[in-house]
Amino acid sequence: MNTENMIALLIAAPLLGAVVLLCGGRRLDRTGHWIGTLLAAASFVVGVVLFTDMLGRDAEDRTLSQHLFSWIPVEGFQADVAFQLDQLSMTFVLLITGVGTLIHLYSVGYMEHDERRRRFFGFLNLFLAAMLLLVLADNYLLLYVGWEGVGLASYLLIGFWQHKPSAATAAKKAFLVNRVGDMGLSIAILLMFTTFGTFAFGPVLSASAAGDTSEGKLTAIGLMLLLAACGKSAQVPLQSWLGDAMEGPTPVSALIHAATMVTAGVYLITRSGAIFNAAPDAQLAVVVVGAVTLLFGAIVGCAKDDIKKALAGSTMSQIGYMILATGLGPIGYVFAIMHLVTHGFFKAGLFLGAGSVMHGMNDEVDMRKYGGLRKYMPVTFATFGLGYLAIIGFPGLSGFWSKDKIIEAAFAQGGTEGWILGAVTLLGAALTAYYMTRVMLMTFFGEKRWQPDAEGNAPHPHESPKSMTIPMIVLAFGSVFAGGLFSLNESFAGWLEPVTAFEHGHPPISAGVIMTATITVMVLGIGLAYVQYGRRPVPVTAPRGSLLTRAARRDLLQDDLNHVVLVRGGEHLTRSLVYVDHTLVDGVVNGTAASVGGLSGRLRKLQNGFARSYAVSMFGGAAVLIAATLLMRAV
Amino acid sequence: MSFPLLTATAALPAIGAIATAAVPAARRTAAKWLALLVSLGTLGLAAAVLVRFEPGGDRYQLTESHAWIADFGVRYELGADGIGVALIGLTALLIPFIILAGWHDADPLETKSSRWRPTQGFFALILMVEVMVILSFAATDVFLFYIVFEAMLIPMYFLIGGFGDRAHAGSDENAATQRSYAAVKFLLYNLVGGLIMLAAVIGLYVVAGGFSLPEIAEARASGELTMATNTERLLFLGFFFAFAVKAPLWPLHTWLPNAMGESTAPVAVLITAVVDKVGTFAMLRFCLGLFPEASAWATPVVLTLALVSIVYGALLAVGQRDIKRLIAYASISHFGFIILGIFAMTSQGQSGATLYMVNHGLSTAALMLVAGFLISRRGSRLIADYGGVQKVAPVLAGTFLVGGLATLSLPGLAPFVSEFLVLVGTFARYPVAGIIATFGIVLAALYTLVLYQRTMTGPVKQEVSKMPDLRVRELAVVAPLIAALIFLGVYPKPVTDIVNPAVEHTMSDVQKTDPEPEVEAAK
Amino acid sequence: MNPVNYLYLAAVLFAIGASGVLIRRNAIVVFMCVELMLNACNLSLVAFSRMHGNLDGQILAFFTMVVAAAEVVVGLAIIVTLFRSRHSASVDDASLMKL
Amino acid sequence: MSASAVHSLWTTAAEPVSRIDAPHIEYGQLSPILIVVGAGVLGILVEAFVARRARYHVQLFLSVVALAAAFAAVVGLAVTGHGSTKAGIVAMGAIAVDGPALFLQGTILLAGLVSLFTFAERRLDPVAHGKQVDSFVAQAGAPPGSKSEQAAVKAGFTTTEVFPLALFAVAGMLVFPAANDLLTLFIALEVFSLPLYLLCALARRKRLVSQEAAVKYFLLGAFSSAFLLFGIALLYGYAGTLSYAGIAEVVDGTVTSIDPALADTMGNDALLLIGAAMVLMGLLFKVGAVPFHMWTPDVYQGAPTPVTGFMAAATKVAAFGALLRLLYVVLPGLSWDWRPVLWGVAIITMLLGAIVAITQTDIKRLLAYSSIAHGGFILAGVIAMNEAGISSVLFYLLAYSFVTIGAFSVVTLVRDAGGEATHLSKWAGLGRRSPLVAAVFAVFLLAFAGIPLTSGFAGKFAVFKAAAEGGAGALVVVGVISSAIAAFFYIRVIVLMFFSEPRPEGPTVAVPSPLTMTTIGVGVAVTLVLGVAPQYFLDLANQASVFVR
Repeated sequence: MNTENMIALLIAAPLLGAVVLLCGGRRLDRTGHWIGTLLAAASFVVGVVLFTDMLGRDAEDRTLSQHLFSWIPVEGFQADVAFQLDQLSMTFVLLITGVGTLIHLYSVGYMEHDERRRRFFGFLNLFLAAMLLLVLADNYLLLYVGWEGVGLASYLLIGFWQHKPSAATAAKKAFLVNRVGDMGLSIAILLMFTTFGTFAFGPVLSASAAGDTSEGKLTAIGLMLLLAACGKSAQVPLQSWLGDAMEGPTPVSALIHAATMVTAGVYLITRSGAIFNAAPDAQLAVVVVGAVTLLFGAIVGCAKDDIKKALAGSTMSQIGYMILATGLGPIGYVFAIMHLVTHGFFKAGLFLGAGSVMHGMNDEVDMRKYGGLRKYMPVTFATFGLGYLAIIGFPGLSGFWSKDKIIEAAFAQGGTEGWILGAVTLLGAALTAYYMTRVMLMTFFGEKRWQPDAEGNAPHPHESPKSMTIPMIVLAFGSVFAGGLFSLNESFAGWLEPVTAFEHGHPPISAGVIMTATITVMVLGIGLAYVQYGRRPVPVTAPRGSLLTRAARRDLLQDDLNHVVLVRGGEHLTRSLVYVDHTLVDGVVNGTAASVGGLSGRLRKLQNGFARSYAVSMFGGAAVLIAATLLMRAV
Repeated sequence: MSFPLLTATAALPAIGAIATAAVPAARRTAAKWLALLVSLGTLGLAAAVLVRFEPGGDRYQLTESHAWIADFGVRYELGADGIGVALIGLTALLIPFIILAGWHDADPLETKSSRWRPTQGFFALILMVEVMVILSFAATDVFLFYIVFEAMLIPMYFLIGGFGDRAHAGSDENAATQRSYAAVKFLLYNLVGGLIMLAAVIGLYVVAGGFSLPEIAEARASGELTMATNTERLLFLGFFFAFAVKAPLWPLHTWLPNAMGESTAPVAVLITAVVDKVGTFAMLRFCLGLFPEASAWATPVVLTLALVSIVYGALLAVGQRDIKRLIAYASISHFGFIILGIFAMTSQGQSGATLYMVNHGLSTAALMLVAGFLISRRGSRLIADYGGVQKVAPVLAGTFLVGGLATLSLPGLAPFVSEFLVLVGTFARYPVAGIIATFGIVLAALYTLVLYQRTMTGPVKQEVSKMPDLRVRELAVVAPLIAALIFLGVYPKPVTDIVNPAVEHTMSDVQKTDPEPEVEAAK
Repeated sequence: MNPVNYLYLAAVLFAIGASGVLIRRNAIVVFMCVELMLNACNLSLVAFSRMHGNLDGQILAFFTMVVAAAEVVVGLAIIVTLFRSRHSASVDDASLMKL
Repeated sequence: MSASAVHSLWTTAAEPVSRIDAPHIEYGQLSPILIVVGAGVLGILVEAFVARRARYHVQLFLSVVALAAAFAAVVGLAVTGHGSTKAGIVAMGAIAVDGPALFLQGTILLAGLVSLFTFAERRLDPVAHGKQVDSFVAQAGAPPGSKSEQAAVKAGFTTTEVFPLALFAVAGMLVFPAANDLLTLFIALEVFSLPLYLLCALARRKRLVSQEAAVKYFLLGAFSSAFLLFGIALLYGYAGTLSYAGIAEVVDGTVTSIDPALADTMGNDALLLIGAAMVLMGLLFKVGAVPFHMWTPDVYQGAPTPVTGFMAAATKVAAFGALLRLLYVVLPGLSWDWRPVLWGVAIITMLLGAIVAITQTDIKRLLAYSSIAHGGFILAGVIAMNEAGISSVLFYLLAYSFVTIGAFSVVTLVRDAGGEATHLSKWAGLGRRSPLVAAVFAVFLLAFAGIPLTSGFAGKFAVFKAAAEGGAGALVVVGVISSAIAAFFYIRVIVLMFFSEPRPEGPTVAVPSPLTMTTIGVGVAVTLVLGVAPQYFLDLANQASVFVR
C-alpha cells in the first residue's frame, strides 16, 4: 500500500484504542491494558515502516503528506485535516511511539492493582493519538487540535487518582496554565490568518522566509508562539504546573511530563524556525526564556526532597536547554531536537526508575526516607545510574553529546550574549551534576532511612516485575548509546537539515576548551553533592536550610506569587462582580419596578373614596382643559 | 403551489400539543409517548426540509405566501435560508431529547383534583414552544415574526413558572416564590423588549408600508426605499433591543440565570439552547437585513457589549455556587461570542456565529441535561453539596466532563470550530476585540474545570455515595448529543455548506467584504 | 339691557352651583347645586337664543328642564335608598370604596 | 326636530295656520333605535301587567328579541349601503346614519345582548327559599338587612325592571354616537346615563357598596353633564345653531349667510374654545379619561358585576363614538387647539391607568383601572385625525368590549359565602382548582395585555399604527411603555391563578347556566378570531370609517 496513506494509521491505532477502552465498559477490564499496549506498539511498527521507507528515499523528497478531508470550509478560510511527515515529524513519531510503547508495557505492571486500569490505558492511548496529531499536522490549526488534545490527556492522567484532592487540583492547574499558553497559540494563528490568509505550514513558513511581511508582524507571531511553548513546555513564567503534575502516576510523568508532551514547545519553535529566523527579537526572547528556565529548574531541582519533583525540576531545566538552543537559530535547532531525543530516553528512564523505587517503597516519594537501596533493587539501580550518568553529561553517554553541543552553540552566539549564554549553560551543567548526584546518593547510597508508611507497615524494598524492568533496561540502552549514534559524523544533523536547516557555530574558544570546561564543572557539581550528601548522613527531616533553599523548595515563590495575584485577586474580582450583577445590573431593573410600584401606591391615595374630592379633580381638570385650550390658541 | 413543508413542520407539533393536552389525566404515560412521537415526527419533517433545501439555490426556499391581514400589510410568508434551516434542524433535533430528559419532571407529586393535568400541560407547552420557534426561524414577514416572537413567551412563561426545579434551596414556599419571580422576570424582560420592538415594527410599517423582508431588502438595495438616517437608527435600536434581551446581551441578561436556575433542566435547555437562539438569529436576519447602515453605525457599541458579555459572563460563572446558574452565565458568555461574530461583519465571523448557535445548542444541552440528571439524584443545585461523584457514577461524570469540555470549546468538539471561526472573523477586522475575546477561552476552562473538580472529584461525599449511574433513558439522551458534538467537531462541513451561501447573502446585504490578508501567500 | 349681562349672570350661577357641589356634604344639597348649574345653562341658552333670534336654545332649555326633572326622579330615588340604609345623606359617609 | 324648521314656524306664526307640515322621519333608518325604545316601553307595560312569576321570562324574551331584531336591522341598513353610499342625516338633522354610527350601534347591540345574558343569569347565587335568584336586589327600596328586605327575599321578588332599564340605556347609547346635533347629544347622554345610575344601585349582595356606587356615579355624572350642557350653550352661543354641520361651517368660516348677531359672536373665539373644552370634558368623563376618571374604579367595583361589564363595554363604545363624531365632524377646524390637549389627556390616562392598577387588590377595581388605561390607548387612535384613526378606534372598541364583558362575566363565577370573591388574594391557585375558568380568564387578561394572536393585540396595533401615521409617534412610545407597565399586573393575576397554592378556604367556581356560558364563549371566540384573523372586521371598520356631515 502507498506509504503516504499510512500516516493516518499512526494516529488511528491509538485513537481506536482510546475509543474502545473508554467506551468498552467493564467487560474489557481484564484485557484492556494489553489492547492498549498492542495498539501503541502497532503505531510504533507503522512508524518504523514509514521510517525505513523514508530512509529509502533521498533527502529532498522525504516529506510525505496525506490530505484526509477539508475540515472547516468557510468563505475565505480553509482548514484541512492533512498530515505532513518529514524528518522532524519522523523523529518525534519514533520517540513518541517507541517510548510510549515501553511505558505502556511498564504501566501494565505498575498499575496492576488499580481497578481503573482500563481507563488509564485509554487515556494513555488518547495521549499518543493527540501527540502524534500534534507532530503530524500540516497546519497550525490542526496542530492546535493536537496541542489541546495532549493537554486534555495530561489533565486526565495527572488527575487520574481523582479521589486525591491534590491530584484533582494539580490537573486543573495544569490545564489552566496550558490554556494561557494556548491563548498565545490561537492568537498566533489569528495573526497568521490575517497576515498570510492561511495557516498551513508550507505557505506561512515560505512566505515568512521570503520576508513578504514586516518583521514586526513576525515578531508578534513569534512571541505568541513562544507563549504557547512556555505553557506546554513548562518554561518560565508558565512553569508552575509541572511540579504539581507529579501527582499523576509515575508512568505518566515519564511519558508526558518528561519525554514527549513537555517537549512540544521545542517542536513548535523548531517547526516555526522560518518565522523566528526572520524575527531576531522573538529569538532573543526565546533564548532568555530558555536560559532563565534552565537555571530556575536546576535550582528548584537542587532543593526538592520529593524524588519526582526533583526530577521534574531537572526536566524543566533540560527543556530550558532545548528552548535556548532553538533560540539560537539554525545552529541550534538540530541540537535542540537531538537533546530532546536523548533526554527522552534518559529522563524517561530516570522516572521509570523512580517509579520502580516508589513501587518498592510503598509509594514513598521523600528521598530522605530512602537510602541504601542499591542492594535491594539492582536493576533499577543500574538503569537509573546509567540515566544519571547520561543526564549529567558523563563523557561518551547520550547527554554528553547533546548537551555539549548546545553549550558550544551558546558560546557560538558570539559577543557578550554568547559569553553570558555559555556561562549560564555551564552553570546549568554544574547544577545538573549536583542535584542528580544528590538524588542518586540520597536514594541508593548511604544507610537506610526507611519509615513505615501511614498504615504503619514498614517497606520491604524489592525489585520490580519484568514488565517494569524491561522498559527501563531498553531506555537505559538508549540513554547510553543514542547520543553517540547521532553524533557519528553528524548523522542526526544531516538527517534533520532539510527541514530545520543547519549551520556550524563558530565559538570564540575552541570546542576542546569548552568540552573540558563542561567536564570540570560536572566534576565540581558531583564533588559538592558528595561532600554534602555522601560523606555525612542525610537527616530524615529536612533542615531549615538557607533562604535560597527554602525559596527553592517553594518553587522560588513563583507559585505563591501566582496565588496571591491571580487566585486571590480573581476570587475577589468574581465575588465583587457577582455582587455588582445582583445589586447594580439587576438592581436598576428591580429599582425601576419598585419605584413604579411606589408611585402607584402614592397615586392610588388620591382615590380617597370621597365623591366631592372626585368632583374637585373633575372641576380642576375642566379648568386645566379650558386653560390649555385657550393657551393653545394664545401661542 | 408545492407542499407547504415549513408550515407542516410547524403544524405537526401544534396539533400534537393540542392532542397531548387533551389526553385524560389518568393516561399520563400515553401523553408522554404521544409528545415524544410528535417531536420525532417533527424531526423527520425538519430532515425533509434539510433535504429539500439546495444550498446553491435561491436565498429563500420552500417559500409560502398567503394573504393574512391586508390592512396591516401583513402576509403569512415563510421561507428558509441556510441559517434558518440549520436552526430549524437544531430545534427539531433538540426537542425530542428535551422531552425524553424531562420524562418525569412533570409527574404530579400528589394526585391533585382530577382536572389538574400537569404532565399533559408540560409536554404540550414544550411542543407549543417548538411551533413558535420553528415559525420564527421560517418567517420572512416581519410582523409574522414579531407575533411568534411574542407568542413564544406565553408557553415559556408557564413552563418556567409552573414546573420549577424540584431540587431547590429552601422551603417549598420559598421555591414557589423564587420560581414565579423568575417566570415573571423572564416574561417582563422579554415583553418590554417585545413592546419596544412593536413600536419599531409600527415605525417600519409607516416607513416601508409593508412587512415582507425580501421585498423591503430588495427595495432598499434598489434604492426605491430610502430611510432617513435617524429613522433607520431608531428602528434598528427598537429591533435590536428586543433581540438583545432575548439573546441575552449584557446588561440585559439578568433574567437568564433566574429563569434557568429555577426551571427544570430540560426547560433550561429549551430556554438557552432553542428560544434564545431566536434572538441572535433575528439580529442576523432582521437587524442586518433591514437596517444595514444602522447596523454598521451601531457596530462599535454592540461589539463592546458583546465583549463585556463574554468576559463578564465567564467571570460570573466562576463566581457561582449554583450549578445551573453557572451554566446560565456560561451561556451569556457564549452569546457574547455569537453576537461578536454577527457584528464583526466578516463571512468567517457570521458563519462562525451561525455554527455557534447550533453547537452551543448541542453543548449546553449535553452539559445542562447531565447536570439535571445529577441534580435530580441529589436534590440540590449547590455545587458544594457534591463531591467524588466520579467514583460512584463514572459514566455520569464522564458525560458531564465531555459536556464541560464542549463548553470550554476543546478542539475536536463542535464548539471549537465555531468559536475559532468567530475569533478569526472578529480578529480580521477588529484585532483588539479578537484578542480580548480569546481571554474567554481561558476563563471558560476555569469555570468548567472548577465545576467538574468540585462536583466530580475529591473524596466521595456521604450524600452522593449511594448515587446511581446514568439510566438507559438518560444515556439515550446524552449519548446522541455527545456523538453529534464530536461529529460536528471533526466534520462540520455538512452545516457549513448550508450556512455559507446564506452568510454571503447577508454580507452583500450589509455591503461588506472580508478584509484581504496582508500577504497573498501561495495557497 | 345688554344680553351679555345674562350670560355673566349665568356664568356666576354656574360657578355658584359648581362650588356648591364641591363644598356641601348633604347629597340633596349637592344635587340641588347641580340643578342650579343646569338652570344656569338654561339661562345662557335662552339668552343666546334671543341674541341669535332663533329658537334652538329655548327648545334645548325645555329639554333640559325635562331632563332635570328626570334626574330628580332618579337621583332622589337613589339618595333616598342610600339614606334609608345609612340614615345619613352625607356624601362623605358614602366612602366605603377607596384606594 | 331641527332648528330651522322651528324657526320657520316662529316667523310664520302670524298668519292663521292652515296646516302643520309634519316633520319628515326616516323610520327605516331609525328602526334599530325605535325597536329598542319600543321594547323598553313594552317592558314597562310588562312590569305593570304581567304576573310576577312570568315577568322574568317575558322580559328576557322581549329584550333578547328586541336587541337581536335591532341588530338585524343594523345589519340590514349596513348591507343596503346606508353605512357608505346611502349614508345620510335623518330625522330632520337630528341623527346621522353613516358607517361609524352603524358599526358602533352594531357593537353596542351585540355587547348589550351578551351582557343581557349575564343579567339574566340565575344559577350563580344559591337558591333562596326555593327560588333561583339573579344578581339583582329583591326589592331596591328595602334597606339592607331590614325586615322588608327579608320579606322580599322570602317572597322571591326579583327586580325584573333591570331589563327595560338596560333596554333604555342601550337605546340612549344607540343614539349617542349617531347624534348629529348637540341637543340630541345631550338627551342621548341622559337617556343612557339615568338607567345606568339605577342599575348600579341594584346589587343583591354588598348593597351598601352598590348604593354608594350609584350615588357617586349619579352625582358626578350629573355634575359632568352640567358642564357638557354649559359647553353646548356656549357653542350654541358661538355658532347660533346646534347642528353639527352648522357649527362646523361656522368654525371653518364657510358659513353662507352671516347675520349681525352671528357676526359678533363668531369673532369671539373664547366662546368656541371654552364651549368645546367643556363639551369635551363631558364626553371624556363618560370615557373615563384622566382626570375625569375617578368615578370609574368605585362604580365598577360597587355596581352589580353584570352591570359593570355592560357599562364598561357599551358606555365606552357609545362615548367614544360621540367623541369621534364631535371631533371629526364639528371641530376638525379646531384640531390645532384640541389635539395638543388630548395628547396630554391621552398620555396621562395611559400612564396613570396602568401605574395605579399595579397596586390594586380587588379584581373589579383592577379591571376598572385597566379600562382607564385602554381608554388612553383609544384616545391615541382618536388623535390620529385620519381615516385609519377612525377605523382603528372602531375596531378597538369592538375588540375591547367583548374582552371586557367576558372578563367581568368570569368574575361573576368566582364566589364564596359573601357572593363574588373579588379580592385578588382569593383568586390564588384558581388555575389548580378549575383550570378551564382560569385559562379563559387568562386569555382575556392576555388580550388586555395585548399579547399577539389576541384581539387586544390587533386592536392595539391598529390604533398605534394609525397614531404613528398621524404623526403621533411619541404617543405610540408612551403607549408602548404603559402597556409594558400594564402587562405587569395582568401577569400578576395569572401568576396568582396558576403558580400560587390554592387557599383552603378559597372560593368556589359556580357552574353557570348556558346564558353566562354563551357570554363567555362569545367573548373568547371574538377575542381569538379578532386576534388570529381580524382582516374581515378591519375591512368592515375601514368601510365604516367615513362620517357624513
